[in-house]
Amino acid sequence: MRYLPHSNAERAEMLAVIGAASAEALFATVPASARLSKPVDLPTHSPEFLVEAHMRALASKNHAAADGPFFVGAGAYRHHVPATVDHLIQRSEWLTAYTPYQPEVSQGTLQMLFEFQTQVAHLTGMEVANASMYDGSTATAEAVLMARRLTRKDKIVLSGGLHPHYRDVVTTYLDHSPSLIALPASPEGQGDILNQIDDDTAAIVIQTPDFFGHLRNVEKAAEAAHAKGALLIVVVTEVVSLGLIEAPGALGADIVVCEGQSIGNPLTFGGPYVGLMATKKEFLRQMPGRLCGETVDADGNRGFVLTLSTREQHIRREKATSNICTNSGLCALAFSTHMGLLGEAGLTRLARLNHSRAVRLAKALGAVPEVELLNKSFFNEMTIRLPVPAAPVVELLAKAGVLAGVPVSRLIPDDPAVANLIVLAATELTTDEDIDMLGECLHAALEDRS
Amino acid sequence: MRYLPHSNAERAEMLAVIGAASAEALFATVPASARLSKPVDLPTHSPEFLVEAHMRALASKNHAAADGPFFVGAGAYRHHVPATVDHLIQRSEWLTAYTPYQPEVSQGTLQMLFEFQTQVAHLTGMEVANASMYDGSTATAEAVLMARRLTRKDKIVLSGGLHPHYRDVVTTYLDHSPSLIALPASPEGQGDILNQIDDDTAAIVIQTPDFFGHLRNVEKAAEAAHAKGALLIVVVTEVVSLGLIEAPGALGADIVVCEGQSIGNPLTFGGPYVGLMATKKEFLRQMPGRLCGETVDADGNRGFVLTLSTREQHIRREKATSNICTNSGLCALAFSTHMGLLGEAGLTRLARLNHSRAVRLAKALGAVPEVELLNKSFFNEMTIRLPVPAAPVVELLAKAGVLAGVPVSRLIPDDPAVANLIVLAATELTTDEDIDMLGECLHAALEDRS
Amino acid sequence: MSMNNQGRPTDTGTSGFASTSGSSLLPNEPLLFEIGDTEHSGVDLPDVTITDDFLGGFKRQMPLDLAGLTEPEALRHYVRLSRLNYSIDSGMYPLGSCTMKHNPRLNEKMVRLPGFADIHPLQPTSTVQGALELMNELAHWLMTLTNTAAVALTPKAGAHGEMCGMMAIRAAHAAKGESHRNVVLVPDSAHGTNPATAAFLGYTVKTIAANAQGTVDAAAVKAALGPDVAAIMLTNPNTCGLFEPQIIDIAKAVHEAGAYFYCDGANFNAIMGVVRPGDLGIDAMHINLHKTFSTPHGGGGPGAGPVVLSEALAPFAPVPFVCKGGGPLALVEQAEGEHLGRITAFNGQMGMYVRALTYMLSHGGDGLAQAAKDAVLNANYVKARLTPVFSTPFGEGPCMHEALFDDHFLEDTGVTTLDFAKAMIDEGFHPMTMYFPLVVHGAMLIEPTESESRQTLDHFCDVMLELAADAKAGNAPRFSAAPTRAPRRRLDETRAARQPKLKWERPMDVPQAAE
Amino acid sequence: MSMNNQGRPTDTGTSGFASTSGSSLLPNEPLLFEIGDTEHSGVDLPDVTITDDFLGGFKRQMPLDLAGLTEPEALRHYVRLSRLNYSIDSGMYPLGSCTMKHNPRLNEKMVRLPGFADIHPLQPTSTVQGALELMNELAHWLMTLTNTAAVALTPKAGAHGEMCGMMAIRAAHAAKGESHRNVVLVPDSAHGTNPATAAFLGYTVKTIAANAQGTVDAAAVKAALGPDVAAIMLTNPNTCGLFEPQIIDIAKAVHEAGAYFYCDGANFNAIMGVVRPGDLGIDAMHINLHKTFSTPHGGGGPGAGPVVLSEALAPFAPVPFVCKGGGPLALVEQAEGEHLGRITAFNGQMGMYVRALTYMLSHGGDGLAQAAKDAVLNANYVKARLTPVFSTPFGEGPCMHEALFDDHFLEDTGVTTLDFAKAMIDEGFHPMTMYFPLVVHGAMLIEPTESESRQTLDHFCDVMLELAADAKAGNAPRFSAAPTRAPRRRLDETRAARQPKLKWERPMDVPQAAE
Ligand SMILES: Cc1ncc(COP(=O)(O)O)c(C=O)c1O
Ligand SMILES: Cc1ncc(COP(=O)(O)O)c(C=O)c1O
Repeated sequence: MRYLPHSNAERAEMLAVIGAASAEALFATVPASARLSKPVDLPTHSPEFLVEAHMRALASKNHAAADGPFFVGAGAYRHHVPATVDHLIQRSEWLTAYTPYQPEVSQGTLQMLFEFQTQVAHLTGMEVANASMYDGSTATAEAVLMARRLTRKDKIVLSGGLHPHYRDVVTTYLDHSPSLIALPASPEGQGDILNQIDDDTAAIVIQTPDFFGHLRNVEKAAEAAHAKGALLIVVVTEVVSLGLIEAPGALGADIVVCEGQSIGNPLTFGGPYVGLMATKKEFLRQMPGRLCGETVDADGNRGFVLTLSTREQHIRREKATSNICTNSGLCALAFSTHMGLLGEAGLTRLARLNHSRAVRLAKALGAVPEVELLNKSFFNEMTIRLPVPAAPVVELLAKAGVLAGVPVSRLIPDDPAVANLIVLAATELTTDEDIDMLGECLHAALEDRS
Repeated sequence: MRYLPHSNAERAEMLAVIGAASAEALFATVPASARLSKPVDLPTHSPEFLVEAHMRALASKNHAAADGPFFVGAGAYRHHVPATVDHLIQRSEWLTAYTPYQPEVSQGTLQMLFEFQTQVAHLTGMEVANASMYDGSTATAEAVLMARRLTRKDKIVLSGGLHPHYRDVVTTYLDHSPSLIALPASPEGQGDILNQIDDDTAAIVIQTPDFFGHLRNVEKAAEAAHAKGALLIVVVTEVVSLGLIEAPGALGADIVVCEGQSIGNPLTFGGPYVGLMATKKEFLRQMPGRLCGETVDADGNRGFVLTLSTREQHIRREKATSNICTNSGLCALAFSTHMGLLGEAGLTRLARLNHSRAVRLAKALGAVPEVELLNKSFFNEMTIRLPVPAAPVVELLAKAGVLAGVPVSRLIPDDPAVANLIVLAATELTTDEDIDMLGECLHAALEDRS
Repeated sequence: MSMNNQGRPTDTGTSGFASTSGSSLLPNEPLLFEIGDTEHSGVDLPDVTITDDFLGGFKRQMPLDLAGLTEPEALRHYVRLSRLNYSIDSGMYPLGSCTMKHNPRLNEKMVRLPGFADIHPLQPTSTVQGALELMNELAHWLMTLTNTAAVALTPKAGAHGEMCGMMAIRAAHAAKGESHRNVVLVPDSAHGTNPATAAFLGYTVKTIAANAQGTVDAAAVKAALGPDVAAIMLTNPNTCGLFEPQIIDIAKAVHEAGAYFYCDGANFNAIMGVVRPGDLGIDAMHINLHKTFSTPHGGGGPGAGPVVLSEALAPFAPVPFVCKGGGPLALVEQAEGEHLGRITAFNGQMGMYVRALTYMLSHGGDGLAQAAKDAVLNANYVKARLTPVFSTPFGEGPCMHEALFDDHFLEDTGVTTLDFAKAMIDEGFHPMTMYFPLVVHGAMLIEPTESESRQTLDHFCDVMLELAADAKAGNAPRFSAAPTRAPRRRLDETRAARQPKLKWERPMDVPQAAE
Repeated sequence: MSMNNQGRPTDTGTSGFASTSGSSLLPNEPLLFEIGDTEHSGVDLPDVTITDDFLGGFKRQMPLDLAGLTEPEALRHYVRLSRLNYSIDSGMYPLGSCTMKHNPRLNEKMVRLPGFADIHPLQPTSTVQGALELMNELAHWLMTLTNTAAVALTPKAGAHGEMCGMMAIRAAHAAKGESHRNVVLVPDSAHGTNPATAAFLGYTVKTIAANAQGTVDAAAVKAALGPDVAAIMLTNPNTCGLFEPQIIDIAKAVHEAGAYFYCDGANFNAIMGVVRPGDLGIDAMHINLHKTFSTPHGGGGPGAGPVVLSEALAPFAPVPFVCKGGGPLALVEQAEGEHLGRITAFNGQMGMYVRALTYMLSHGGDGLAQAAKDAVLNANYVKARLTPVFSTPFGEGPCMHEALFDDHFLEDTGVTTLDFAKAMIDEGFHPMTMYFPLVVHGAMLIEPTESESRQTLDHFCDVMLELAADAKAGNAPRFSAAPTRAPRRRLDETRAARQPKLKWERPMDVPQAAE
């Protein structure tokens, strides 16, 4: 087997050095009844080219985003990842290093994390950021728990604009706690979250741009929350928006969590992605996840280490702020290299380009008879209402090779208020032809009905 | 422009340091009449994703070998390249290094070349090998010139089994010299090269497996050549064959040249490939190309350097053995890493597998009515004769998605003796289904005719 | 070095960042923010003009202040930085509990096929049948290797898998009206994530002490079990590198007490294809695809921690999961029945599924079993070669896939486990895991994995023995000074924690250059 | 270290190959043949049995004796080896005449598209229309940038391009019945490939001396021209980094004398988009795609050296070439008419065509011109900063894309150009080209390319000035000892040449271990 360095002769020699009669002898401590008496019922080893053929066959059964017009967003976005980014993250020294527990031979990873933390802090407008979380949804749940620890209060209110998956994850993390108030979906950008804040409230969670694409008023939410001693958690699932939309940190957010996938990371059916988490300095010690800090070495040279680990499971065990260990290191690298390539100038241009593509999309959708655009504001994503249930229409268009967005009913089933809605996104990769084709297909599908 | 580090402000600052009034001032030595007064008439710079879209559109207009049954060989072969090989050659330190003229910071490239030379020597059964040539065809021409220098004789005889492109290249290199005898194509493996050798003969060139797939008798050729003081040059275009077929060095070859593409290098429409050249120690100083040798450093540690450069153009100028400078470094690395992965055990298995696929192919072709298999011997390639001109049949099959091999008339036009011939290859990637499909299509095509 | 207002050095003084650590090939790289600025960019994009019509008045006012580099500068920055890292590809990385095995590049190639990399989690399922098939196939391999009834693929890492499994246990108790069970038993040798997970879910952690052999006595477990106990979290093979010999009895006792058996499967590499955890009586176990199934560690992640579940827990698996009926494969995305809900957005770590399945298919069942045996062989070889010079806390008998030593052999040498680890760096090796498990004094946990050749193991053992001899010979300064040949000497961790500097700050003490 | 009969070390003595050069991250790597053997393999393949029926009695008897490594071992071997290399991606690589510019990774990605990588040169042309279109597009860019009538794409590198261009000239003379012309004029500053190429084709080389300004006088050329002269081979910008000011006059004189003007275009990077060589009167010029158009140097190749041709030479272009009629594109593969035949099998360096075109499209015509200007700016910046500390053989006026110095400034310091270069290595920089061109004593030819930022250039200049000051301060030992911080100290080149050891030999003096 190509991955196993030993020949049988070497195995025998090594057993002799060990003084073991056989390989099986090394498993002597395993109860005999637990040892398999025959090989597992699985295929045997296979040449690389046959494995590749198998995987290619599976891959070819999927419709890749590049195969046709593509408007699917709703928390994961198709952006162009520069070739340099994907090249860099495959370098052995990034790809096959462990968590930088031995800083003297891990300065590459550590300095990158320090740079990543700086980027995230600047992007969100916050004072400190950690070295990544699994993704935006779990980061949101962790932020909620962090807010509870910080305020020593229980009640959490989730905006009706929060991504339904995020809402579900928080719900699961909080074990359906009665002190969790998840407001009903607000596809028109409406919402009464401010009325829900009371003195028991630990935090409110709002998303902007929200699940339906609307830009939400962070400042007002912050004021209302702070007035009651609650924290404001702001969720951003499309991190490119921060190149054009005000930083939550500038508007009073206490914790900002983002899904960072849009920068540097391909769609890959939902993961791995990278959760960003940033907060105020004063909240640092309740923050979950790894932190990288600057220091000096014995010769006085600048260097970096993982720090403040007394928040973490490997030091504090059951008293840790979270159980997170492995995070999203390589996705953070992809994020950081892509952001390092963009810089302020590039991110700004990218955000503007996304928005202008979305404006083009909005106009085209507005021109389709019987289609109602729900958004007055948006970044690169918007919601439309059809005169009929949306899911079958999306399916119909998929058959025609057009991936028209996400029918809201897929995430919020059994709610007539959203059954006719589709959430659609445009990015820099969306062409005029894509948009025109969507408009035509949508038009045709709705006409066919009648 | 993303590849250019300077901002305009930086350019201005730098000009100030230089003391130049403008960028144009630096071109003052260019005659004014020669300076372009307006931009060249070419498209302007483009975002990465648009360049990528353009290139993908071009690529999609080609039928890739993996898109259907594939039997094209004739000097370039479709083998599986392990993912590790392609990963390694993209590492910055291999990809973006120059020729190792500063050995202290080039030991990676140098040691690899030393290993490569060893592999080539062992594979061919020769005493020494160089650090690569452009490809097999130009290496053949260089070998011919080398033989002339060594023997101080002129006459060169090329076997009728030599790849027609190789024959053409030698002819061009020798400027159609009358002392070059290129024997007519020998699709049946016949040939009278031994009768052509006389006292004026510098070298004879034979290929095995030859262009038509036949295995040729190297030993007899060596004896005949040596009897007249001529050298034997053996050409191998399918280097995998050396895992199963006797090494030319064991049979008396004086110079062996190979096309090394089969190991480690994809087809890429014909290049870049890698020429291998090996010879006897006594002929070393007339060998073209770079050589890497072992030595020690000032601390006595083993190290490697480019050596015997007094053969080369940068030292000897018009007295050099060749004008070659840039060679096929990275393709040699691909070859060496793939060969390092294979080892003797792997290469032997690979060669056997290729042969067994070819046997399967030969049987299937033999079963197609009206198709005549010309080979009694072969490694992984063979020639068939159709009852009709081959080229239109190959074109017809291509339309059906089957790339059925190379019609010999494409390389040797206007020769009725070869007009009906197709050269076909099988490799480890050729499946039974591919072969059966070929047989059926061929059968159908020939039937349709009647 | 003075900076302009972008923090970009403007002077021409010798900045000295070319090299460090005594070698011209290991650079001293400035920070992105010291070489980039807000105007440079390595991405060309059309500069479109937009109106504020749809921005709701929320246009960004705060400066982004993100440094950019042109492409050649960026490429070099990250390549140079990377060279300061040790990695599996550059040498043996014997971190115990981390399974730093070979990461095949075929995996990387496969995950980049557009049919995997360029598909959206919310595309119509009719357009991603290949992806669902792949998830199904991966699930089949994991269930077959563990002999379990179900697998939840979506956990993002081992700790997330622990959370998922323990949530399933919590849900199962709730379904039985046993929600009062609020204690989880955890051996003191457990990885930190185990107690952290239990506490994260609101459980009280009750610690079980290991016995003198480094394993857990069934008797100790029995003594701790009671009507308040929801589960035990036991690692097997355990963090001392030992197979828990009484595990079957423990499972039985746990079940008899009405509790569930959560098994930490981080060490599954030792037994895959040889022992099926389901046969031992476990109820839930996470598998770190980034350990056992070769998905790369990536400097700290991402990973994937699928959890296999027994019949008893299967109904509580989280959504989404693939459902195989007669026709096309379906993806169940909404929690119905007893399913515990959703633990992450979307479908989990597809990128890791592709890599892990590629790895499994390459090995086959036979290869996986051989890999486990070789992992165990290698650990025992290291143990045999280093014993008795190195002291073994739990005797000289065979271990599983990792060899555990304590610092007894360093007594009176003035050399600590930390010092010893740093001296290994000078010899070109990444240190083993140190000071874990906590139950062993100055622990040195060595996991060579199956990927190391005998030759490398011999070289490693030679170095270890030479170092031990040197320590015993009184050469403590070599150790306390180490490392001297790495890109950095020892770093001041206290200072980092006392005066946290967690992001780059524009140097304020430096006068701004006029522009 | 003893070896078994595969040369694989078998003992357990400290082999000491983990590290070298004072750093634990720069390994000392054994040879493939010292760690691999003929039984290990990193490739799994079915072990089929075959008969000898079709082998004609030629089955291999000679042992292959090829060492194999399993995949993890191989990956590590080559990664470790690579770390001993300097590269563009790790630092400034100011090799004059080599144009070590940024190699975009987009190029690498594009060339790996199956539609380019997985197509065969002899597939029916109907199945490779995209490839032919690409060749056509590349040809269009090259002809437009040079204002020439044709381009031969197939030359495999610069020297091969020289050969191709000179063959076209030879053919053109032959067509005119002027085959007696057997002399080629070559300036003494020319690259070695120029005289070597001329001689390779059987021409006698007549050397033209450079003038005191480092350029060629039209008068000197005129004096050398005559009825026996077939061509001049002139580099422009020349190898001293200067634009030949009299080039138009030279071209005129050459043509008047019935000869052709071959231009060595290795330095085209200085003028692309700014000057079209066709406007200067050249007849043939090769373009190193691996210099000007960013295809990677790969440690010595492969490259590509397309040759643009004037109207006069176009009919003599080699086959194959793409022919654009009304319908599908055709590939002319057989020499007809005056075409000079074939200079390589197949269609040339398609892999380089893809990369070069990708690069051109990224830059656009505007970007290429800017790149040329920046390359010239950078060289002049270095020249300005280093002058007058460094001595300039041809005055302090502006140069093109490379700055040339001589070793005059090192007089009486005991430091040679070689020493100086080696000291640069210790400071983390790859040396410039040394001792070329030959016309300058102790030449130092510095080509920064457009890819270097001002910051890097400043750092480089600071280091150069510091070294010069140190040399002048009498610190010769620092230079003669250098490098001390590279993976190797200076290597004994004499020994390598005197006792050539060009391949690994099984150590014979070591007793074979019993097996
Ligand atoms: C024994 C053990 N359990 C659990 C974990 C946690 O896994 P992860 O880092 O994937 O969250 C680890 C990882 O180091 C481990 O070693
Ligand atoms: C001026 C000049 N001419 C010709 C060449 C030869 O080019 P190649 O190495 O591509 O054959 C070079 C390469 O170094 C060169 O610098």
